Amino acid sequence: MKDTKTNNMNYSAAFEELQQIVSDIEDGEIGVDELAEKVKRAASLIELCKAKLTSTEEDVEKILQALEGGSK
Amino acid sequence: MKDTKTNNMNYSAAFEELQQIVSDIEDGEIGVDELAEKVKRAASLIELCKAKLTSTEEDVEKILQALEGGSK
Amino acid sequence: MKDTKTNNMNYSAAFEELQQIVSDIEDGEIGVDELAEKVKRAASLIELCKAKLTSTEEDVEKILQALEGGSK
Amino acid sequence: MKDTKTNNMNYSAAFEELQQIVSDIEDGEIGVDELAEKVKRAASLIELCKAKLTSTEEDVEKILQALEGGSK
Amino acid sequence: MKDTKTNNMNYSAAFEELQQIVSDIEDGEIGVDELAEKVKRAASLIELCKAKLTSTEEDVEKILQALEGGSK
Amino acid sequence: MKDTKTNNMNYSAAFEELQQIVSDIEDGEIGVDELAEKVKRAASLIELCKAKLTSTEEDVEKILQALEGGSK
Amino acid sequence: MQPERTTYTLLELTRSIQKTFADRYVSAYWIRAEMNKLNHYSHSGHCFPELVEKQHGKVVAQMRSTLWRDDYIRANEQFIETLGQPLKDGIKILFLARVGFDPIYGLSLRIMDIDPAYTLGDIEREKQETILQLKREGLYEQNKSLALPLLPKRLAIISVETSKGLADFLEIIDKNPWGYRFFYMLFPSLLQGDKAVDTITLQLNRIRKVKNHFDAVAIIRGGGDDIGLSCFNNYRLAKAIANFPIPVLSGIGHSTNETVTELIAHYNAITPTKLAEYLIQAFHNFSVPVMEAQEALLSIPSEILKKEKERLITISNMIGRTVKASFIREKQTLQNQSFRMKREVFHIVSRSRYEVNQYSTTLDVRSRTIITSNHQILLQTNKAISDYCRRQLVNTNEKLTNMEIQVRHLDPVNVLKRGYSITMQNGKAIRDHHMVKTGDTLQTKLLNGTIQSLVQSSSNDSF
Repeated sequence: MKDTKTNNMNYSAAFEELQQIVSDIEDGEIGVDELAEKVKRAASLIELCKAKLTSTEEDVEKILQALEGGSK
Repeated sequence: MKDTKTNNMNYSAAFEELQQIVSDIEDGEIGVDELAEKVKRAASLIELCKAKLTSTEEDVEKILQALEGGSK
Repeated sequence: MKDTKTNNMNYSAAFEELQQIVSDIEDGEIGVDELAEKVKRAASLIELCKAKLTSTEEDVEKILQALEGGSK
Repeated sequence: MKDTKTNNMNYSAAFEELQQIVSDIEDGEIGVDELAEKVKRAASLIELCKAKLTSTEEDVEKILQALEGGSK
Repeated sequence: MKDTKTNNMNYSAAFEELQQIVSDIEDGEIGVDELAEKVKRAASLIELCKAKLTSTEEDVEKILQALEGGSK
Repeated sequence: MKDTKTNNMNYSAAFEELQQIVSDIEDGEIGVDELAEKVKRAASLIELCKAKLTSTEEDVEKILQALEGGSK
Repeated sequence: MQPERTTYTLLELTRSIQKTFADRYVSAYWIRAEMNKLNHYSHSGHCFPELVEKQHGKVVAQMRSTLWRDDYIRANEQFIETLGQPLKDGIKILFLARVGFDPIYGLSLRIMDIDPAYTLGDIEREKQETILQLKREGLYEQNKSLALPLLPKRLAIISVETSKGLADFLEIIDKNPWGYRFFYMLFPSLLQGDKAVDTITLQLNRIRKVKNHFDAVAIIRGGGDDIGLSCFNNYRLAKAIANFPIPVLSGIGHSTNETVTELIAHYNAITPTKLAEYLIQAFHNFSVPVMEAQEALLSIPSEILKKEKERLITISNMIGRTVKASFIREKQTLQNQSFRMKREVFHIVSRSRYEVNQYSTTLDVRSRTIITSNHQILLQTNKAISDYCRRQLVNTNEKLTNMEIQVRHLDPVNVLKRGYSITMQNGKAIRDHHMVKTGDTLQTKLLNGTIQSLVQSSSNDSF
């Protein structure tokens, strides 16, 4: 479900676009014709955000563990 | 009952035309001579919309299920 | 009682002529001699309209039933 | 985990930067994208501070032992 | 461990500076960067004070012995 | 242990100075820096005072001469 | 002619005077007078005091008197006992006397007794006058106001060389066990009687010359008899002492009230011994603080140094402790930063994740809603089309039916069926009676068939 367009996107840009899409959908500004496309895009943004979050979490975890391990 | 004219139509154009037909019929602006023809057209538009909607539904459903599955 | 002149007439033209005849008769502008002729013409127009209406009714009903049936 | 940028830094500068980073993170001024980078930087500052502390501690210990030894 | 800066210092100035250093360290007014330097300084002040005390003690002892001897 | 400064000193001034020094020492107003000097001074003042108690410098002859000289 | 004279012998006269005195002055009288001269004859032991009374400095009465040896001895003893001094010239006395006249010795007063209390009062008055005078001159406190040196060790002694008082005094100051050394010089002088004033004054003048060699003058007189102390009340002597440039100390042993000299002296000891002790005490007062100072000096500096060493050790220990505490504190702070950062990072991540999930949920719900609502709308549209269509067909059908009925009504056959007929003239339907004249031929069309008829008349009768 990865989209090539999201490859170089950062979290905040992805999150912003996601917000815009969800807000557009909520406001009824997206018709049936675009809906599937938009949902697809949103889903891929969500995937991206989640992946970024997970990777950040892991990175931080690793860094801090190294730090704590080094301080013993 | 498919009409060739609807082949390339999108949901919103079809729905718009449909609404126009409904409104015309409601206003009695369609005589007996055209009525059968118009109803036929409306029916084919409805079919089209339904088909589009169903396909969108399936797509969205698939995407969302994939998303939910991925987020577990 | 079929009149050749009505063969290619549509419903709305027929109904219009019919209205004209009735109005003319009512206005008494038609002599006794013509009267029978006019009445005869009116009867034939009514026949035509009835036939058209019935055919349209049948067509529409068919379409609508197909539509309603399809939407179930 | 050492960072070249910290090589010539003194403790107070390092600690100050560390505090700034922690405070920025706490104030929500750092987005997910920068987070890992900032944490990495903070970790390297903490390493530096710890190293400085340890080295200072050793120096001080030496001085104090010399003093105690001299006072006997 | 003697510091050239202490050469011409008197006891009370040295002791006062010593107290100031201890108080500064206690109040956390001395950063880690300066700490070793300050402790070194304190150590050299302590040495100075000890030396001054010892010398004073000897001087006083000599004077008083002469006094006692003279008063017998 | 005689000090030139005390030689011509009036013994009452010496007595007063001695008491002042002792009082200062007792009150802790004399620091380590001055202590030896002050003790030295006090010792020499004590010597002076003691000498004054047990010695006399007057000469009867001289007085008699003065008397005769004055009576001429 | 000379009258008969009565003549008397001198004896007769003197006897008569004697008798008259004896008759007139039968008892002894207490008389106040000034004893100008005592006129004591040491050989016989009798006295012949010369008595006067003065007013404003002038003698207004004068008389000789006798004081027999026994009376004199008794009165003198009483005097010494009461006043501390013997009968002498120039004192005021109250005496008991008999007035007598002797043919040979003439008028005389025989003093039988002298009341020393009266004279005492008089002496006291004189003493008070001296004090008052000194006070008036501002000299009373003069000598006292001088500063006695801390060590009054150089003494000019005014005394009698052989006096026991002096010996007592010197015994103490010379042989004190503390080794205090005094320097003194004797300026011998009489210390009682009338000549004392002059000799003391003389010696004071001598001492004045060499006053720089001395710290104080000591007037020393041994105890024993109190005779002749009134000289110390003498104004001149008192003034000389008061004015003296160095302190005058007195050690005059006696049992009576203090003399003026003693009152104005810088210090008065009741005996020479006491004066010596006073001086020794002055040395003590100097020596004790010096010895105490020495003791303090021997103990306190080492205490100060000991305390200072302790202080130094304390502060030295404190540095170690403080530095270690500061390291612990610093490490804790670092740890805290690390903890805070960790906590906050995971907080941010989890919050972000929550937000993303929220959007995911919203996306889900909303997109399904859109689809559902579109389904709904399509259904409604479907229904609307059906409804509207059927209604229109029904309407059209109705209209057509109405039209058919209307046409049927208009068909003339239907009128003729109900018995109506159409009257025509030349094929035209007659609607007005004016259209026909009598005699016209009219055709009447019936449902079945036609009738030919002639018009007889027409009127405008109507239905």
